[in-house]
Amino acid sequence: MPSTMGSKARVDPSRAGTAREHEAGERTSTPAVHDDTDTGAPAGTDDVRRLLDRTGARHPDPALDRWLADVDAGDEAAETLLRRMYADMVVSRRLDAEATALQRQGELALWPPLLGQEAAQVGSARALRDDDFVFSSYREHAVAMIRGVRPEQVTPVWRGVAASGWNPYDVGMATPQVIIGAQALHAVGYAFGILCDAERDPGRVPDGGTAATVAYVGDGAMSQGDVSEALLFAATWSTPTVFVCQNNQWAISEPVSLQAPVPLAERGTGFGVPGVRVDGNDVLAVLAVTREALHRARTGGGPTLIEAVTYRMGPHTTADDPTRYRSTEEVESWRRRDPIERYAAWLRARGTLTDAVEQEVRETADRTAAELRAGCLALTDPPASRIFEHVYAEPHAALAAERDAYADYLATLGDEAPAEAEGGAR
Amino acid sequence: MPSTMGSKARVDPSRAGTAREHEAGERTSTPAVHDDTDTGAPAGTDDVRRLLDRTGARHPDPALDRWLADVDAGDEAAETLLRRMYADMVVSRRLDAEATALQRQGELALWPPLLGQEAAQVGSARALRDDDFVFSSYREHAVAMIRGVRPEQVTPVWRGVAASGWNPYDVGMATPQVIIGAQALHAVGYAFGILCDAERDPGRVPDGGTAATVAYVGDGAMSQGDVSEALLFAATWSTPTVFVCQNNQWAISEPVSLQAPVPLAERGTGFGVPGVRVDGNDVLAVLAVTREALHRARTGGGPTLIEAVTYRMGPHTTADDPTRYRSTEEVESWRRRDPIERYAAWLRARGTLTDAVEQEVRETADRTAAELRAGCLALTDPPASRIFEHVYAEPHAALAAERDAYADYLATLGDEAPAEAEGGAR
Amino acid sequence: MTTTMTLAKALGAGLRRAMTDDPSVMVLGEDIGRLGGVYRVTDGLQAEFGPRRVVDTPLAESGILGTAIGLAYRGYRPVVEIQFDGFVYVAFDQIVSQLAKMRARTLGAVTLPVTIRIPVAGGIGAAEHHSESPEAYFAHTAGLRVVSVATPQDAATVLRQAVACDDPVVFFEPKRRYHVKGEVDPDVDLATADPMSAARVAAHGDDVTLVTWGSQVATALDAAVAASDEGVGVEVIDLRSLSPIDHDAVAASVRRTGRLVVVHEGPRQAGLGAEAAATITERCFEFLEAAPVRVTGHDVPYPPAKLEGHQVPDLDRILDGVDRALGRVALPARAQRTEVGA
Amino acid sequence: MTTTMTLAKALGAGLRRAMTDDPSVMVLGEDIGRLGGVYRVTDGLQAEFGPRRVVDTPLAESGILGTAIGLAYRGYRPVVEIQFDGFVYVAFDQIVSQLAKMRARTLGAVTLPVTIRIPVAGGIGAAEHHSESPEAYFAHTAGLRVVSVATPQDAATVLRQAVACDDPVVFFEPKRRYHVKGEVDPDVDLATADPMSAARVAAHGDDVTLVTWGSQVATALDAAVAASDEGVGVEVIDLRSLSPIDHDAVAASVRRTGRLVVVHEGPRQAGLGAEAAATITERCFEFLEAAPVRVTGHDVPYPPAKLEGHQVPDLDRILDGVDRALGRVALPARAQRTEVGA
Ligand SMILES: Cc1ncc(C[n+]2csc(CCOP(=O)(O)OP(=O)(O)O)c2C)c(N)n1
Ligand SMILES: Cc1ncc(C[n+]2csc(CCOP(=O)(O)OP(=O)(O)O)c2C)c(N)n1
Ligand SMILES: [Mg+2]
Ligand SMILES: [Mg+2]
Repeated sequence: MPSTMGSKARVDPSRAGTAREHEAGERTSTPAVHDDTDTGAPAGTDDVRRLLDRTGARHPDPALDRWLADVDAGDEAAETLLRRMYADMVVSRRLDAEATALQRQGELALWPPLLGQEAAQVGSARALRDDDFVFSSYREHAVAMIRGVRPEQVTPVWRGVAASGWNPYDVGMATPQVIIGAQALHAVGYAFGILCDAERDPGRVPDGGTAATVAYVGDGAMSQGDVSEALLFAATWSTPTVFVCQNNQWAISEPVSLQAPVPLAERGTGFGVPGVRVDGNDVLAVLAVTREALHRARTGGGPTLIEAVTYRMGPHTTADDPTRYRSTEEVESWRRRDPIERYAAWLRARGTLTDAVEQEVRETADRTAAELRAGCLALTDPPASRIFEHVYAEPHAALAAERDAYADYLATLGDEAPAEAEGGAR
Repeated sequence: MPSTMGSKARVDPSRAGTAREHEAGERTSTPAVHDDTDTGAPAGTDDVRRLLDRTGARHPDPALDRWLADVDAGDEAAETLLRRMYADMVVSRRLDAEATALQRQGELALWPPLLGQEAAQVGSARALRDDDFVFSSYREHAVAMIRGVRPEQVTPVWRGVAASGWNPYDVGMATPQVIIGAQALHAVGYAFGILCDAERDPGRVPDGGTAATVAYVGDGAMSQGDVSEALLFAATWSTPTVFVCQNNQWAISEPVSLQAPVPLAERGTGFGVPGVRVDGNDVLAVLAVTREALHRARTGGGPTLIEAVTYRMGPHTTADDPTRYRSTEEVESWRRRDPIERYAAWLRARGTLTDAVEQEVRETADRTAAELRAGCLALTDPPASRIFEHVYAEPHAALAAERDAYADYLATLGDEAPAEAEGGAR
Repeated sequence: MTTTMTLAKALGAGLRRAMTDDPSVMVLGEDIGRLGGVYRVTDGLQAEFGPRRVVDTPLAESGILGTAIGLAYRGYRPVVEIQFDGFVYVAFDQIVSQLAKMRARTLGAVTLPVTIRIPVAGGIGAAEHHSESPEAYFAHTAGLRVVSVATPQDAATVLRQAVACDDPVVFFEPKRRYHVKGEVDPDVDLATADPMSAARVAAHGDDVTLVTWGSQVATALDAAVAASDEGVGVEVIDLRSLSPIDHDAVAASVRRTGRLVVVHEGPRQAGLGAEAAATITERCFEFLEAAPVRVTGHDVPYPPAKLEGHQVPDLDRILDGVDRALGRVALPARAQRTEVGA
Repeated sequence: MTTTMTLAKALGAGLRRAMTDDPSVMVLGEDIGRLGGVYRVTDGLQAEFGPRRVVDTPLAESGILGTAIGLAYRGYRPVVEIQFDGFVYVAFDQIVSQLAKMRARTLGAVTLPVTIRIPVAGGIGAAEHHSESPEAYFAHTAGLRVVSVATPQDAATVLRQAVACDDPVVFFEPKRRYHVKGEVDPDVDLATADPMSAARVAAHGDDVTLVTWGSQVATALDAAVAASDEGVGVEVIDLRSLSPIDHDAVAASVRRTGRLVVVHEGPRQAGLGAEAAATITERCFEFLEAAPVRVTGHDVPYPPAKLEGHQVPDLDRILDGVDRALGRVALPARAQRTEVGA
């Protein structure tokens, strides 16, 4: 990389940390930044909002804590939520491991592991309402799970059986996006639609016009022009959109420094989108900042950019060899900040996480992994005619003719006669 | 426009004004903001760096003044420069009027007037060295003139005789760019080339590796993903690039509020490009901030974004009817902030601008306008074969065959036999 | 009820009708609101339907297309204006990777009825990037429909059909013909109107089939008249739909005439002329008396205005193509080449 | 000196030689430096030439192309890697509006010798957007040259020629064949090597001319062998250059065989198959015994991996095309369709 690269963080250091106003017309207090350097975390990753340090100690932050009043109530609902998030993290890690294994066994063509990013995904996704809509990238398996995507719906894409595995409207989440950053604009457009609906007739809008959209993007994605345009359109239209950037330090082999001379949380301010930098391995802090951002979105305060500082513990995908570009020390330093361990330590200390609960979660994880595996292995190759389906919504004589010609051709081969296609190429 | 649009300038008000550090490692003093509201200027356009108010009174600003030491020396060199800039502004306005007239007379197909933006263009262009390189949009006629583009080289594009009128390498300025924002990336790439040259062998580099590039963009252009990507690449590579955004308040019929929920000078900070907001109708302030930005660029300090707040007094182009989208009051309020008048008042007060000088400048302007007109009228339609020229640098048999076939065809018409093409389609 | 109006006004009338029929129709683009578009096609719509249905967007075409996709995801039916043909390329990814593929990607779950209006082609003496003919790029992209109009009536009707269509449609407007007037009924019943995918026989003839679309249809009709003066019957087919192409209509004609000329403004190489020629050769090989002839723009960047007469096929070049299709040597020099463009 | 190496390694060797020959050559892209590219084509180049000549860029393809244009403006000769075919569309404007047009725009003053390396086509079981065949988009764009390679030797030689060429070149790499090995001399004298614009006859035959390029060349050669077992002589032409196309070479063959089959993976409509068929019909109409036949991808978004065998032409589909060109009815079912892809 060019030698000058590290040398020009030219932004006023006093502006780092980026605790911006988190609600229209109201300023949060100074962020509670807890020193975490004993973890040996890479430089520049400690100026984040944090509630749980890596030992699992909980630090107060009034500005964030107010978004966790229900959690702090300590009643059964709180316990349920806290246990559910623990289960989310453990189960998604287990699913991820299972999918990685399936790929190693040749049952999946590819898999992009989420390992290490459980808190960033679970904390943000658990802040959502059912009527919100998520536009994600390709690594948000925990988000998908929380939205209601079933294990067997995750694998078709990665086995190469279909370009997507679920109906977005069933779960309020678009299917994986491979073109880096493209989905951010879709999230803004959808959110603008929510605004338009609400203005027309809030009573008749199912979500009362207070739904929001979430765009998940990576640190690398922040470089794409589409993401910048999304920030601008969101600010201009004041759409109810939360941008969740999982800064997992890497875009394949490229370190985040290549994409971000200054912290990514700052990226939106020049467009009019305030930013917040949160410890992405602290599920409570992520939950709090996302709830805060969603509240603003729902109440007319417009978009927010959340930078969740985390780490991709595994390879970019199963096809990647990260030892070519990063050190074991770096990986180890992040292992010490594991998102599940610190949360578990805190839960255990407060009595939420008992051996019995742990056991139950592990069983759920195993069962879900088994479902994933069974679902994957049960996938059959679709018929040839599938390629002509759903290309168009309305009758398309030319494509229908192509389909028929190809069916005739296949018939001459004698090995497969494609079923009549439904829709798309009538 | 959406009703929520004006309501969410969510950036900390204390951060407006955007006096960022203007040199690596050094902070400028608080910006000298002189109240200019008696001009009836539109709200939100007064938080700018300014040295000359609209009455022509000069206000001190130590941080800027240090960049005008030569001007303030009061010696003959200073007088020459000040008079030259006055002439630049008057002559370019005259050229602009002449071109507008030529269009009205049917001699040009189109003309995008610069009227009102003379200070923004002259102040920034006069800060440049010959070995710098400019990548502009389509309205930077004064910049082109200062770079050494001759009047007769300006009109071919707008008469439709050629897609450009000069050799970029002759004057250190690319030819007009019509795709909004595309040129910003070219400026960054060229500047990266300067850096690479310098590192390889500064001695052998003509400009010693201290040249810079300037990207001129409009307020509308700031919305394009390419411009955001340019800001990022410039910051990541720390290229010697100055982005001069002429915020002339309008992108055709769209007000700047649609493109910029927060001041455009802020746009770069989240990418690592510091910004400065300057009164674009104050030629001295523009000169000073551009010199400062160029100095940083030449000395390894990386890119800067200058927002020059000005106004497009005329139509977008001669094809536009601005009365459809803006009020006479708005235009009048800006007429009272005319960039030439205030500079002239100051020059007259200090004795630089005498009647004799004024007379001389007027003659130069008339002479230049006459050259423009003569050059325009002398333009002849190029031969048909021109369309096949310069498409390729190296021989291209297929295109040569197309050219020959077309020549044969034209010959059957009997009205014109195209000359043998030179280059491109051999 | 029919009224005389320009093609541009007919587009506006079609849009107005589409917005009235379906409250989910939204119009987005640069300068389309207060200004009514640089060609005034959307004139008056914002005043009538409000700034939430006729939306001036920031200056970023990828952003416009990407947010239109999001709006369609939410159930809206966005009609996007790209101000000039040459500005669509910055939105190319959102069109070819997202808009075109979303339905297949989601196995039919997501319907994106986005219409992209693009004033197209040259001959208007414009600056660079204002006279492009990018039809082939989009016709080569599976998942899109591509249509063009040549008459004021089609402007209104086909635009309404495009907006009503549940597929994404790239809708090309012949900007050089915006001022052409005709009788227009903006309210024709879409159920009984010819589908937008059907070609239209614009002139009958038995000697040569001439296929074109958009702004070249009028020139082709002039050529047909000129040819008929020389005793040659030219059948002019206005394709209207460029994807899919109504090859059946063309083949039916070519089986009768045995000769095909395809005319378009865009570059020849890998243009739609090649597609028409190749498909008709496949379908009508035994009927063809001569190889199909292409009369097209040259494979050069669109030239500056004073030279565009050499790029845009004109009457004489079309007649030359007809001659070539007829196997005639080039005709003697014609009196004067006809001026093209506005 | 020749060595046995894979096509991917040959590309790297060609690049290394180009960088050694000309210090103005720079390589830019995502993950091309430390990682050496996701296919390791640039492996070792950053270590050898330093981070200022082998530059890992931010993740933004338009930015990469736009800054490459600026570097070329300054006198550099940038070689840009687009990681996969499907990611080039976000840079489309910089390619078609800037790179392709700059020379004509400036009347020859500005030379932009930018090479865009793009791994292309499918058959590798990849995710969406990793198996596109966008050749026709670029071949339809005047001002660009478009080339493809099919053999390890061409990989090295044509890449060097592309980099040395003063025009912008889109260079397509057949990713499905990256692992194919061959004898390669990365140092052949470019002055005496065949120009990259010339097609290459890959197999001789007298009955049918089969035109293709890139990753389909190997499949076509298999088909030629299979056909020759049935007594049919197939001449296989590897086009190499897709813009301009060496129609002379194809026409010379078709004049002999009277039959043409064009094979490509991209969608059929307005694809290069149409261009080849149309031009050859124009040039060889009286020699053609049958209409040219296209064997192509279908006009659908590239399907998921398990279905890509139906999209990518394989041995049987090519043989079927040969049969059709010969006017034969479809052959009886062949034993087993051949697997395509890696
Ligand atoms: C437009 C585009 N360019 C390049 C790629 C190739 N690519 C896939 S993932 C990736 C890195 C993305 O990094 P980041 O946004 O940080 O997300 P992460 O993988 O870390 O979750 C790249 C370069 C792509 N998919 N799309
Ligand atoms: C990509 C692209 N989109 C749209 C246009 C049409 N257009 C030309 S100028 C212009 C407004 C530009 O505004 P601004 O950047 O503020 O520059 P100004 O004209 O005010 O100097 C527009 C929308 C274009 N030329 N290119
Ligand atoms: Mg990342
Ligand atoms: Mg402007």
